[in-house]
Amino acid sequence: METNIQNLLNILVGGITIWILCAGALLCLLIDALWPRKMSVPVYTIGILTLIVTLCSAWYQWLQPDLPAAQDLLVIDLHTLFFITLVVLVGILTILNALGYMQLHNDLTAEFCSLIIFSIIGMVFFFSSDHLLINFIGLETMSLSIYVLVGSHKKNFKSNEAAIKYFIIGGVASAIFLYGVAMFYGAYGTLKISELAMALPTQGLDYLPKTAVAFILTGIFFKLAVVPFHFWAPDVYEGAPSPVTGFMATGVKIASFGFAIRIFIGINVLDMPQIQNLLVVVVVATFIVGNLLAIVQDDVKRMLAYSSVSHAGFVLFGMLAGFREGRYEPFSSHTVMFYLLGYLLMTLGAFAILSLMIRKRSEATHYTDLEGLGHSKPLLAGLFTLFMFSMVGMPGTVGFAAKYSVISLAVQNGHIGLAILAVVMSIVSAFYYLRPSVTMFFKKGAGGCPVIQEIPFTSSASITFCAFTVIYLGLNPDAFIKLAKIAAF
Amino acid sequence: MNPYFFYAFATITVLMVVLMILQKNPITGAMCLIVSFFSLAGLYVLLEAHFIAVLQILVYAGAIMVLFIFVIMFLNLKKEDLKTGRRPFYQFAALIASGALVTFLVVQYTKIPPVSFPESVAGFGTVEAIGSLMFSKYVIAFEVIGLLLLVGIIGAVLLGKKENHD
Amino acid sequence: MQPFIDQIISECEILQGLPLWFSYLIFQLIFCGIIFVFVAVFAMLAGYAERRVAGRIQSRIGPNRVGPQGILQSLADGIKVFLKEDIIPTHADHILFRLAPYFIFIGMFLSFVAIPFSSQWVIADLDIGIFYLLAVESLVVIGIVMSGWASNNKWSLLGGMRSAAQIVSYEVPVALTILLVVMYSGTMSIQGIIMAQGAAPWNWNIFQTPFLFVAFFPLFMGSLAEGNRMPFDMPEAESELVSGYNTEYSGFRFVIFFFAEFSNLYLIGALATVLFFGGWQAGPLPDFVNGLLGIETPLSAAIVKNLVELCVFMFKSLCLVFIVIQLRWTLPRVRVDQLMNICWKYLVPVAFFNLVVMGIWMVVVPEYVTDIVALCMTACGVLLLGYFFYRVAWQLKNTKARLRFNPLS
Amino acid sequence: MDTYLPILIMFVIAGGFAGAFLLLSYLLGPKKPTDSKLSVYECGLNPVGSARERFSVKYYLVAILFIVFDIEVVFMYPWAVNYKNAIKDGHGAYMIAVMGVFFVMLVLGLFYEWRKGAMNWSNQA
Repeated sequence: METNIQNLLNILVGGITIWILCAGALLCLLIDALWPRKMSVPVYTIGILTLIVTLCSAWYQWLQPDLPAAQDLLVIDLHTLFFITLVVLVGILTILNALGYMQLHNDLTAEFCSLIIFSIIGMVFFFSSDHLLINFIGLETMSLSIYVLVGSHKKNFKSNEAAIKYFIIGGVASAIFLYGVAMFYGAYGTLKISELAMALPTQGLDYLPKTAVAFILTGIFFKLAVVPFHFWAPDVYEGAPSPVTGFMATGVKIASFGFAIRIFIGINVLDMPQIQNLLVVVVVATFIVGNLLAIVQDDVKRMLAYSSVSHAGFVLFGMLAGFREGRYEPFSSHTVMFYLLGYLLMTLGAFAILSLMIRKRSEATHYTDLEGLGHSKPLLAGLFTLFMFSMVGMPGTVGFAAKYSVISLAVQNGHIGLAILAVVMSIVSAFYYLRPSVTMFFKKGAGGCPVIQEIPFTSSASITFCAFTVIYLGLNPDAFIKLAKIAAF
Repeated sequence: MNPYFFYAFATITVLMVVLMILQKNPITGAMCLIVSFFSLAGLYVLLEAHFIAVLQILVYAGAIMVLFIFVIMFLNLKKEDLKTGRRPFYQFAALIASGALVTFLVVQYTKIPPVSFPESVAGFGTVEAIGSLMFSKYVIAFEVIGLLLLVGIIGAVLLGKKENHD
Repeated sequence: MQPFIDQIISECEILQGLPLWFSYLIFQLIFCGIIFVFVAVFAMLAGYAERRVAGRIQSRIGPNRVGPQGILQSLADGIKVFLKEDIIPTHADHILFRLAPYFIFIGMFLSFVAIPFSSQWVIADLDIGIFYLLAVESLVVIGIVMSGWASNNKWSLLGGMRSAAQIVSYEVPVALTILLVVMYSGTMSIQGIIMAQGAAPWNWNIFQTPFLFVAFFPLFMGSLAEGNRMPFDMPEAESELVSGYNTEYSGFRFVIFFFAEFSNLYLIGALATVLFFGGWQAGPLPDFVNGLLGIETPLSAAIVKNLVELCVFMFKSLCLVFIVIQLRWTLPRVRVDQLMNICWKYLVPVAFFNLVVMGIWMVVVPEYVTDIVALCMTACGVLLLGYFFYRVAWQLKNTKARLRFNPLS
Repeated sequence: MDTYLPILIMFVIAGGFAGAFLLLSYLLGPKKPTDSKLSVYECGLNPVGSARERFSVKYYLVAILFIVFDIEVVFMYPWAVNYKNAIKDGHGAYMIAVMGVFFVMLVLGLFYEWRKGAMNWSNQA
């Protein structure tokens, strides 16, 4: 029992970032419950403050020379702290976007804020634990919050449809994930990743752990929306409110990759040739399908859905790129981490602008809605183009630095074919990424009011931040790549 | 553990789940699922996990099945709604894929080296044992589940409640 | 059960020749049969008693023709219904319509397996007994919803849905209240909970702390609602829903619903007795009776002991059953929204509050204070009871009514 | 496992008796079905429409909230069982703290639900 109390103290001190998040989310909820529908602004303020404090405490912990050894259920290492920084950043930007969005749509529900924070808590547990049980609970907390967020536009039919679709697909994904976890438990009697890693080589089992890994990966692939588990993405991304779509496209992927890196390195998944082949197939399919289908979309949100599919493929390719001569180098996961940082900034920037598009009290993100935007709001259209350029991988933006580091790693480690495919597909992606910009600047609107009329302060803050960092990181990527290298295993 | 009981319960479980999938009428399918839950509870009893066995009935057969039935009634699918186009190709493909997976898994499971499990420790599977683990080693998991359930409540209220201000 | 069977086997030479598992099986079969018969007889008598009590409360006679004082009335009704035509409406879902009574019947009998009638007479003393009772209740819910849906009748469906919503809602305060008792006793086994109490009223759970006393009411109301008893009998509110979920049932299928309702009556009483009133605890009474009868052999002594405890248990639970019956004819029915409000806005918060205070109480308050509190509370309980009788006597005096003690008149 | 065998026995006995009785009553009772006898009972009138109409969402909400609370309560039982012993060992405060956090979330959920009006049966859909 004494050890219990010691454990508890360890957890309390070590996981301080998480507890701050929890307290903030509960406080938001409490205020909302005490004064329903009246306290939206204070609630959002508290939410943002919570996230900022979390960010500060995470950085404080980062600077501590000896990290408090939290319990094995909750591993607070630099990897965790890096990913906490990423998801909290996503949270802050999303709440800023959401504030603008809700001001325009005249629909300020305070639950939104606490749900965002709850799902960030879920994400943190998802990637910070060494125990598959906690990972799973984190995954579920994250997913459950997002199901609700997706459906939070109750009067919008598409939002309802998206919520149901995402819920069912997510449920299936969780079940598959859990089945993989159960297989591990059945074969080895433990769920701790570190213990599994030790048990794996000794036992005479051949295919069972691989099947288990395949199942767990399938569960994650659903969340990542890589091909062939991508079919839900366009509908759900289109139906969800724009800030939520941005949150899903970045937060869920970052968390899933955080967990994927942990389990990949923890149990040497990539040293299993079958799993490696599986990954290659998935990456190639994702590159091709994601990019080609994005071309034929008529809606910016759907296009960005496919773009996020192809980006997920790119990150997965980054994981694969660290594989060298039959062994995975844990250190090379830093490229993936940096890529995720860049991806986060440009995607959320784009979605911040998308959140402002409103016509007849509903979202208007069809390409025809963009016509003439370059003339009515040239600065905003310019920034949107900047984010799109970054997604293509134009030099001078963070997208270039991220893609460059992944591809160069791949070339170094001899994955030439995949690297060529990645470059080709990046060029293909220019077609669809530049199409909205072309529409904005070179097509006259057919009359009617422009799709963006007012720009709330919060949205402009998040757009400015994203634009600034996209350029800054594009010009000086080295400092942040170094950070990622420190955080990598 | 008595193997005859095990095989009996296991057969019922699998049979009922398969029947559930094949049922046309969703309510009948739900009933099949209930039976399979009960036989699962029987399996847990055979494994000396008494608490889990009762939970299986209390939570699944009791609470979740009531919700299932409510939802089925809520949707209230008419017979004509259920007549979706049969797609023999997909059915065939699904059959092959699931058959292959099952065969594969069965082969894999038989490869697990025979482990001589120790006789269950006194107090194994009791509430006391579960509780003392849950509140010492897995205390975080316990608290996070509290959070998860809170999210569940928020979600239910947010999505299920009709707004009465308009 | 096990020790008792062992004792019988050690006394009985014929059984020693048989394999052990076989005699266990035989005994378990016998005991299950006894319980089955007991429940059946109880349901019949309760049906009769209910009508008699109703008669008395409404100043009429009630059934008194069949057998002495009409005691065989239920049997006659049973035989009559038995010979009725078995009707299944054309538009009903035939499979589910037939299946639903089985669910209810089986669920109801399964809960009796875990009820301890005396220190040794319990068919299955499960270590999670209390949970088992809650779990088995769910079978009945499913049966009710199923019968309501299968009938394809508007009244049935409404009744079934209401019933399910009600049972399901009231399970929360009931479970929370039982949690309090489990906390205090430190076990979930029903025998363990009884063992933690004593024969004397100040050793009963209900008088242990003020919170347990308060907790009794959510439990009692919750189990009334779960048994669809008045004042919570919304599902079969005859003025609105004809007969609720069993409207379409006739013949023996209807008898099954009737059975379930009245055996549930006993479960309500038994559950409250077990949790709050010391169960079968009889203190020195069995030894006293044994001494009185001059019984020496251990087997007979054990039987007498168990019989005495059985009587104590029966007395307590039947008193509660009587109260439940009386409530039905005293209180008006609540509305559906009131029903839900009572559950979620009163019982659940009260149960939560109780839980918190009880948790702190158990840590903070030392043992001797607890004993004093228990004594004081018992005294208060006795005073309250005395005041009740005083009020009754006062009322009788004022209205110049004559109190007739013959309950069968 | 032995303690659970009687449950199975009781299951068989109860099911068997119910079946036997139903069979017996089927054999003994008259069988004269007529159309109106087999039609749905609707207070003597001819039944109007089907009974299986769509149901109000409030039943669904009650069921889902019940599930959540049921699971929370279930999680509290292992705590309750260990609580007394923990106090004896002098860890009452630890147990209270651990449950306190869980409990705060539970109560917050209940409070939230209450304030949002999810418990008002009458003025919902």
